[in-house]
Amino acid sequence: MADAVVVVALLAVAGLATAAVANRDPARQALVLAVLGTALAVLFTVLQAPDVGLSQLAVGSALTPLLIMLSVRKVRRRSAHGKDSKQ
Amino acid sequence: MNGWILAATVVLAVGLGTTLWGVATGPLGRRVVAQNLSTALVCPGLLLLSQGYDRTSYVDLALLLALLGPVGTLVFARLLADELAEEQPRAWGLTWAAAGLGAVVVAVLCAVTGPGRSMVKLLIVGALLVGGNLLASRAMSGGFPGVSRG
Amino acid sequence: MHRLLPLLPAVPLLGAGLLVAGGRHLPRPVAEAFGCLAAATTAALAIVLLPHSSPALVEWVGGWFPKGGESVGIVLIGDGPSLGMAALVSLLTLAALAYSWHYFDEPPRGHAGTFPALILLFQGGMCGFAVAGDLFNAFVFFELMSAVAYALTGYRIDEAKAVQGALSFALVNSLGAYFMLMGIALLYARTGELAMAKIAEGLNAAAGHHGPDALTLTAFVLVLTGLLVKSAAVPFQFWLPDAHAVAPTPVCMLLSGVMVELGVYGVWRVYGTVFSGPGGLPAADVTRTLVVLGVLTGAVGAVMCWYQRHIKRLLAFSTIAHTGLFLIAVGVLKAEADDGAALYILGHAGVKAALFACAGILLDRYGTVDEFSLHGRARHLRGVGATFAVAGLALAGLPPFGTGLGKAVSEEAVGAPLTVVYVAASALTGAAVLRVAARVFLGFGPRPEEREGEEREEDKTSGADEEPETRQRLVRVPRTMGTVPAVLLAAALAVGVVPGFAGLVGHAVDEAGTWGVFSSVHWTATGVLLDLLSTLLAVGLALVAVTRPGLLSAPEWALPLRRLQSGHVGDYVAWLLVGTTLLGALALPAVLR
Amino acid sequence: MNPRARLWLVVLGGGGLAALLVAACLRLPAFGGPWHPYGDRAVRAALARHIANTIASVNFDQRAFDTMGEMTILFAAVLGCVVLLRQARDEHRDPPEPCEVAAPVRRYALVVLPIALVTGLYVIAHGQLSPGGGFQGGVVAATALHLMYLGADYAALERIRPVEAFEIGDALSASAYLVLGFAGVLAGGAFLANTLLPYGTFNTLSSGGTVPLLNAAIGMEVASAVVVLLARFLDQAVEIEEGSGS
Amino acid sequence: MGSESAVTAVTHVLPYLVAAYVFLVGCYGLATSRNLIHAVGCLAVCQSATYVLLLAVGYRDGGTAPVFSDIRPGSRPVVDPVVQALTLTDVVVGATVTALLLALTVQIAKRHGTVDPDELRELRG
Repeated sequence: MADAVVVVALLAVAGLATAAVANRDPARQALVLAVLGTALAVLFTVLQAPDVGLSQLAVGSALTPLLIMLSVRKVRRRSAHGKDSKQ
Repeated sequence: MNGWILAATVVLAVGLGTTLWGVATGPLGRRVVAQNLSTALVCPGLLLLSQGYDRTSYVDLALLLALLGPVGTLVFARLLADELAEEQPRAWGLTWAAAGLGAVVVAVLCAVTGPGRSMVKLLIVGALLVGGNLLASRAMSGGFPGVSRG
Repeated sequence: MHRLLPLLPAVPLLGAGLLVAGGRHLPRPVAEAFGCLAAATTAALAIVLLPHSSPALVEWVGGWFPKGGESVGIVLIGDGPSLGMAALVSLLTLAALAYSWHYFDEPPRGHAGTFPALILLFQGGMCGFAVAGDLFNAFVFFELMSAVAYALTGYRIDEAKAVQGALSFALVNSLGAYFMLMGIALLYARTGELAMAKIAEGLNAAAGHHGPDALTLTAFVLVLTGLLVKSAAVPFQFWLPDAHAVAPTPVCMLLSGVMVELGVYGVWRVYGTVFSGPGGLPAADVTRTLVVLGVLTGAVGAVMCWYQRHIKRLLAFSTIAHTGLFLIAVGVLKAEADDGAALYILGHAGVKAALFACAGILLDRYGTVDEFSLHGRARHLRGVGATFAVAGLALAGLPPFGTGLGKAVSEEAVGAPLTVVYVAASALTGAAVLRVAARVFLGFGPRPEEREGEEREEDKTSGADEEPETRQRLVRVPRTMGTVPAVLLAAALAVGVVPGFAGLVGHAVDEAGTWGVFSSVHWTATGVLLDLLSTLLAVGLALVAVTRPGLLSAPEWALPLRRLQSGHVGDYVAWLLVGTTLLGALALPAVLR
Repeated sequence: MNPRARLWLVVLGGGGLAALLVAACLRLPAFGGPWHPYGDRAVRAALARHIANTIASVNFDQRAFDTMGEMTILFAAVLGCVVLLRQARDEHRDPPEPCEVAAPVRRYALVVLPIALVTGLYVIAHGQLSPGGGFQGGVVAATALHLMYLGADYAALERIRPVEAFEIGDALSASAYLVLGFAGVLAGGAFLANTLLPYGTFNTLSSGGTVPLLNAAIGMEVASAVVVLLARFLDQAVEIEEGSGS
Repeated sequence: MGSESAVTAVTHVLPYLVAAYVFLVGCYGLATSRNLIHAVGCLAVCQSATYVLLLAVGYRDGGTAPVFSDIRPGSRPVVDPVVQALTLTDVVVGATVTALLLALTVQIAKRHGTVDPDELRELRG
């Protein structure tokens, strides 16, 4: 029964990983990845690895989404720019 | 297994379950709301776990999440401002409910720990969590009005 | 002496750190000289340590020497092969830095130290991987050399092909590294250790009399996948031509000359140390796996190499073909074959780096590396042409080059049927290079015609419109750029001729190997004859191809093979998965017994 | 290859890999088992050196060489991003327009920025005592600075963040880690040997010999590296424009 | 075999199976991706499988973190610290590699005008 919380975290990670792959739009995927990062941090906590949980929170909840969203923005701005110049 | 872990399990199951469903489906606005809620729901879960495992040092995790979770949401609100401006996502009922959950958990834990350094830390976590959560909701529904580029 | 082992990676890394910290205010020659100094210091260190490597140097970083046979630290192994690889890496790094001296266009402006710093980081990663005796530590340095290699490959961001090639390279290799990490995690779960020798003990203890089980097999397959992706074995090879054809020339010299070979070295090291005991994989199954992959790699690389007209791409495919030959030699699990592979790798590094250096000169002089459009244009580059042609002959195995010696020794060890692969692959790749030499530097034969009719997708990789890597097109070849390939070629020659060198290499490899056999390595009559045969075949093929282009043009059956090289990263990942399954299937009999 | 053929390959290869992985999982020791020889030795070694957080001891003492490699990967990746995201020949910089931010968001950012910065430093400083350390704290501190971008605009961020200084800081702190390693050799011991300083009192900030120093070097390295990394991406996303000007 | 032992058997391998599943899902997404940024995200998913596997391997029933700032050494069983250090390294490596890959993707978008691998029509043959 002590494992119930581990099972919950594991299932959440599995579900979020599936969602991260299934959402093909990068902005939406970034949102899922942010939540996946949080879920992984929970999993690491229940596996008694708070150090790893902390770094996963630091990297996963703000840094990686920011990097992905900045790339998305650059790519989109480019294509929008390209369309403008064609018109 | 003790009551704290049981409570944490329930909070985390509900929290991660709903945010998984919310972040994976539906329009963009709803997904951002779900991302914001994930912070608000998981953070109390982490606090409860820390109490359940009887490890005060685990509170740092909740502190970091309460600090960085809203920052993550602000990133999305900022960089998706154009899309969100059309949707104006609002879920004040849910937001207040989550904030309330955070407040209750922090209050209960404070009562259990009693005055001291740990209590101060808990209060900081609580303030950051509730404040950040409400603020991030505000930012989503139009916190960055004039972002074209920059 | 063992205290100095960790410095092999640490010196270049510190050099890179200081170069970045101070490079902003340094004039370019100073920054480059500092980079060369750091690389040369490391090379000197490796060479100084080499004579002391018998018995192998063992260092526990941080002074965590084992107590009661157990340690919590990281172990480094300084035996002949590991120090030899570190020395090779360092010398080739020095050559690459010398080649890029002053002329190579090194953006970003005002950061004179950036390019040498990246090269030094690359060197540090490779040296660290070479001396690693701990599986996770090997993974860390593996990742370091990969990460630097991605950045270096995409260095010329103005070029569409460069960034695409770099991304394919990065995605496939990162995935490969994660396969390896999964394998390491499985091994840790089984044995509770990370040092390679301790893992082997753990596997033996766990297996008892039953031999390996599914977990050992899976761990073997996963770790091997990571290493074989790096060494570009079929079907993991797709990233290599894409990356090597677009990377800056000095980087190509390192990628083709040593990085890919480090993958083969890793296979040798990991199998020999971790999986060769009774708890590991039986020899027959490993031989089957590696030889099948090696033969496939040699064949695919050689055939694809023949049909290229983009010179750097052609060289990249020849690297694949030769990696296949190295894999076969490592795969037959014989002391003598290991010696052959070691000599072959040494000779090949010099020859292949020299070839890339010559191709780079063509690129900087004419702004193209297309064999067709360069026809006869480089007649007056006599020195470069001579180097290129001799390197082509050496690639085919001309005695007394180190490649020829390595090939001869390997052929003798692997046995008659596999010798055919050696002769065919080296003849075909050598012929392709000689064909290019004859056309480009001598203007032999009719000018090759563009294909009639519709333009094929494959023609987009002709190499016709590439940007030179120097700030402006070279009018004459700078002395550094011309000398480096000649020196490299001379070094490859020295591997074969210097008396006693081959014997030393063979002894060092045998001592580090697990077979407990010492074989004598020398030229034999059969070996020389086989080498001459493949050289003659190469010359003949090249002559026919130049004078009668129609006779040896790409037949229809070769087209599907070329189409597989699709440039699509999804395909490459799919092949990676298939390759893992193939490895599993080939090694499966190990657990069915 | 068409998508269909690729999917078949993925199914074939993925099926094989799945079979291998599942077969291996079934042979693994049961989850939660009591047998962790290396882990138990590591705990004993950490306590012998008066380090309360065993993970910090493994990272900065027992397996400090891994951490050196890892830090170098970060350093190399940042250098790589500086190279890859440089301003290309056909691009120019276009200062972004100032951006309006709702007042509560601005206030929140300005209040949280110092808190996050202090938290980052706290997490770094307590690395060898409680969960956390140079990596985690460094990322937090670096992220904190970027609240300036969220709370105000890019120009405000650029004022508090001289990228050049951070680039040099990144290189210097990476070098500092390596120099600490060399110090061990120069003192006649092993590379990265933790024998130069006294181990101090258990569970205090100065315990653990060189561990706090290595931890601090990593913290500074990570913080600078993340700042430089984000600066390059922000430059691309916000400032660098294609064409020769419009 | 009672249902209780079946449950135990499942929890004994579930974490490993979840790691394997996450790894496979990530590989699938990487192979079939139509957007390079999405592909980089899928690679991150693959990597999180390695974290899960490593930490699952190091877990000990009833154990707690080997961090002795708030508990007395030896008072409680602790989990394996080594895998945690390895995972920590892995997390940092993952984040940096992601950054490098995204930098390359940004440049691809500039030079090719697309991030759809199906439309990148160079480097064939």
